Amino acid sequence: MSKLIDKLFGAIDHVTERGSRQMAHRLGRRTFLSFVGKVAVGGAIMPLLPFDRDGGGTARAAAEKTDQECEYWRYCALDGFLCTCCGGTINQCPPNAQVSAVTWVGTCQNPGDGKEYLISYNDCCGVASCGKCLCNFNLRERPGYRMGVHNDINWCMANTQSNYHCTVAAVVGLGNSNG
Amino acid sequence: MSKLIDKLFGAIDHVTERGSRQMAHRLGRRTFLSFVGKVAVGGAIMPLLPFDRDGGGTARAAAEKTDQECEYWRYCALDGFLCTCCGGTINQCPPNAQVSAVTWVGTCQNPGDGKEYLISYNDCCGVASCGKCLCNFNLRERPGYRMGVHNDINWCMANTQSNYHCTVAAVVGLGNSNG
Amino acid sequence: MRLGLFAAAMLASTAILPAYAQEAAKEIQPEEITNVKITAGTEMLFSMDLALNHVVDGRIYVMDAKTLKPIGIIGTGSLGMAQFPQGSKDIYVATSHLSRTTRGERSDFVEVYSGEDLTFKEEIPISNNRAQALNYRSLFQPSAEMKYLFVQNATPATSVTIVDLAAKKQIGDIPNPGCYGIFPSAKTATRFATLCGDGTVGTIDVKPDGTGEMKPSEAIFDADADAIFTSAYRWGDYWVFPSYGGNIYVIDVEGDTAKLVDKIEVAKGVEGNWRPGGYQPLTVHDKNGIAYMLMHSNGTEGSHKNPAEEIWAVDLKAKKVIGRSKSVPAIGLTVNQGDKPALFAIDGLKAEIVRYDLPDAGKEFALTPAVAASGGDLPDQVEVR
Amino acid sequence: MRLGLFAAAMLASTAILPAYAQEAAKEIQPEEITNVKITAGTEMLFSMDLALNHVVDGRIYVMDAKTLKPIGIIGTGSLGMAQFPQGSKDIYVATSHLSRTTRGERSDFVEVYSGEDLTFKEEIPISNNRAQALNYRSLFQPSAEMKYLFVQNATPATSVTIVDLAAKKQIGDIPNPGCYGIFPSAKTATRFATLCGDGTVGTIDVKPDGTGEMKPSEAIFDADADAIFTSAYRWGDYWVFPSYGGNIYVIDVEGDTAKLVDKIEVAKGVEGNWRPGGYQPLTVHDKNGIAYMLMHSNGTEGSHKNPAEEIWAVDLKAKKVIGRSKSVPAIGLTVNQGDKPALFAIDGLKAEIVRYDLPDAGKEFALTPAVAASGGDLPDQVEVR
Repeated sequence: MSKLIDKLFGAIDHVTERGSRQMAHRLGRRTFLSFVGKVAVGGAIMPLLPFDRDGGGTARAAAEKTDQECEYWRYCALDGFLCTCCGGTINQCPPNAQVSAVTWVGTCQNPGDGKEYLISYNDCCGVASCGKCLCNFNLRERPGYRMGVHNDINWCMANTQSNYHCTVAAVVGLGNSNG
Repeated sequence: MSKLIDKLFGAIDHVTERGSRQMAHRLGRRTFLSFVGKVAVGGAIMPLLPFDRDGGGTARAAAEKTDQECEYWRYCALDGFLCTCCGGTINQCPPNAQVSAVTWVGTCQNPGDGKEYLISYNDCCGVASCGKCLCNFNLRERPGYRMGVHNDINWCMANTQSNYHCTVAAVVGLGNSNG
Repeated sequence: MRLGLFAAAMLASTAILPAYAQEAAKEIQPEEITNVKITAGTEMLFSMDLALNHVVDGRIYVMDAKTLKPIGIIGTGSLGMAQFPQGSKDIYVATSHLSRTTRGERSDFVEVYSGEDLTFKEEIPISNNRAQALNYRSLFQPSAEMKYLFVQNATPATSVTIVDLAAKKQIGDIPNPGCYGIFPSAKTATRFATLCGDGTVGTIDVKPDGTGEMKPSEAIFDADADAIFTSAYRWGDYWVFPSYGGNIYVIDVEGDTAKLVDKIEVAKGVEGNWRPGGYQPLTVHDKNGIAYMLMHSNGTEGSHKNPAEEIWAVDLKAKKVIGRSKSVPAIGLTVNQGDKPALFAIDGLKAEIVRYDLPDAGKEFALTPAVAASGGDLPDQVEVR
Repeated sequence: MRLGLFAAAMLASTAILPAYAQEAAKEIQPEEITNVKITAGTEMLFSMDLALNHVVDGRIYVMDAKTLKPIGIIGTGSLGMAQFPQGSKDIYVATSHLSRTTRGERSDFVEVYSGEDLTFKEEIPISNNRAQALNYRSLFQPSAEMKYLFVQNATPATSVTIVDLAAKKQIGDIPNPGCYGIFPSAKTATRFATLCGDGTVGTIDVKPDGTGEMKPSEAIFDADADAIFTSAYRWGDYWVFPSYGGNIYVIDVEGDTAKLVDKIEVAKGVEGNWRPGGYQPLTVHDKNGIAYMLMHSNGTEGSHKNPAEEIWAVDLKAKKVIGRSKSVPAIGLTVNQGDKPALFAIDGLKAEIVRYDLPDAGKEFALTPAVAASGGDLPDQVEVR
């Protein structure tokens, strides 16, 4: 875990420079990490996520949507081009696009198991905008004063290559929207 | 006339640098000017062109096309966005776009009087591409080895602000295509 | 004539031009190629096009506000913001350029364009941390008296760049952590407010050295239950905000800390669960004190960017809806401030700007569709001056 | 996981994230976010998109040649040219970038991208005079043995930039006045030919110091009566050109001066006045010696960019048309060079790439439509490797 944190902090210090370093300082390193720690390293040995990644099987039967369609369940708070239409996959950027260093999140219900999952929407960066499969869903999305759930901004902002290309939607935890 | 030529040569030397200066030198200044002189300064006091600039009146009645349509007679060798759809007119660039320093030409028949006219297609330069009224006609157009009648290249190439915005179509002489 | 026929001239003798073109010159007065001049006093409509498919090449489409005929284009780079301050003749753009178009080094600037002929005038370098966001009017604002320009930053840590317009340089970068959007004071050139995720509104006074501290207000809104949109309009000295839940918050930012002046429950008691939606869901005609809102029915959590079905007129003094009208599926709305007011809406599906004429002051609310024109690939803000 | 949740993490404690999200972390293995790896040996299709509506933001859409499923995008700046040399693993782009996206200083480069993962590798500065043109394959060509890259310039005076690939720098700029297009020798790394407006073909031998003189051939074509297209393909050591009038010119550029090897009158005697048209109207399957041509009927002066109605197969050895087939309205065409040849056409109206499977060698000509996919906004060149 400390290696992960070092990597995270190293990268943050590097890419977002003054702003985020100040912020981390202001909030305190412990507070800063409390959330990431839980999500990133919780239950590290679970072998598989409880749903089909390509939207097939149970999940797809229920949702009837593939991950190249805006209505696919993971996209409940995604605003952007689906990387699945741009040479990427649901959680992989196209070959030459940088994974964004920072993200916004959504909490979406998987119709396959009825559970809610925390979704990290990473932009893929540094390549001309993909232009395919533009989607816009905004469940629990808020303006920039709730930056972590705001989707009207370029989340490649902290990358050395800052141009927006497309967006992936990775499951990073179980969610609980309380309704 | 010498003032015009000075202006022309000054600009050429400035904007196209080595290439065109060498070319002018190679061809000889007199040869270089023989064509421009005739077109630019011939019959300097004729008050009006023999057709309506907006495509109205006789010309329009015959052609049934306005200068915001690709089929308007002056556009017989134009490949690009009509400036008439971008805030310009048939022979005026939009307010903030530079007139191109160099041009290609076409010879188009005006259905209003049945005569052929030499058309200078000037690109307007230095502003994001207009994107409206894309037209593509190629009467007597030839590849780049006949550069003066080639339309698949950015004719803002010799301007300090080289981005392509849109294209005007000015009558600069009577034409004779020999059919 | 300008330099028109250079190419033809230069190349005529080398078989590059066909013989017939070399013979072409006859006794005729060639047309001069010049630039269109914009008639002084033309009311202009500005459609800000995000151009997301080519996000490095955003632009402002400038049109005649009366006819929506095109006047010209101003390029705004990568996710640039624009401001058209009333009373100014200039247009301000805060944007980013990459050294190799879609890759390479990022450089941020405030750029100044002439509102008289749309030409580029100058650029002021700013730090490379501005929020590269959709076009929200609150992310780039001038201070009172045009002393400063304020640029919202996000790295994602938030701060505000202060540009001194007289000195033409950045003088500060003041953190507004947990907060977003800039709402300048109408009277105090050094003061602006910002919306915060805890429901407070922060007030920042810029010191001469470009520093400043944020002073929170009392809690004014609830970001979970009734989040405020960050696209707001002025009504006199107040700022007017719509909320996700269908309310209007009137906020006074003139004092040391911000104060809620009024909360108007616009949609309360109306059948159909109507809510505001879009990127610029409310505008205010300052003189008449009427807010116009983009409203959609069957509103739910997450519907806050849905296009409008109706436009509602709300009398801010009487605190009530004074009219409703069908609308194109609009996602942005502005109103001109003259005596013959007109609304300009962004049709989010057709990517068009639509002009609706409004009745004269005192007459009953009604919308008269006038003209429509392309607003670009993906317009997300509309302004008029 | 990478750095995924930084924003959420950073902002969770300041009321920027709602409470439910802070509670969300549970016992679950988060998905890692990585990059797709391209399977080694994948045959790739490259659609070059002029993107004229956003001309600074041209791109290459890279697809799997078999399925036309997207692999990725390479940005090509303002009117950039690209080359995918057979046998090389790299992709070369010659392009221009402006310092302020659509305005400011112009800088030209040869850029090198990896054909294995499409990432940017390096850039070589070149002089700012390259032809900013539609995508024509003859405007940017590698020499034999990949010793040089040749870039066609136009100011509008024409010259050719010589880039030394080992030294990674420009070593010369050789005038080819009145001429245009680059057709390298297959055997001599220092030699290339160029088409001239007087109907000759010039041959230039690049000296070690980057200079060279152009030696004209005898007159080979008539630019008025039967102009040659500048988009040509190789057939063995020859270059094969279509002409406006419906002929194929086979030209040998290996010698000191170029020579016409053959002129095949493809459309002669065929009813309907068929002519080639488009931006890339002919391609050659090298091994089979078959040229495929985009043909339209009722050809006239000025119809040379018209989209195709049919694709014709021409046996270059037998000098005759061996088949005709209906086509999408294509403006560009290429063929892969393997034993299972397929044609890839640009549908100029739908802006799509269409794959047609070809019969095995020796079988009768027929086109089997296989798949189609978007080729961008305005694709004007298609290549396969």
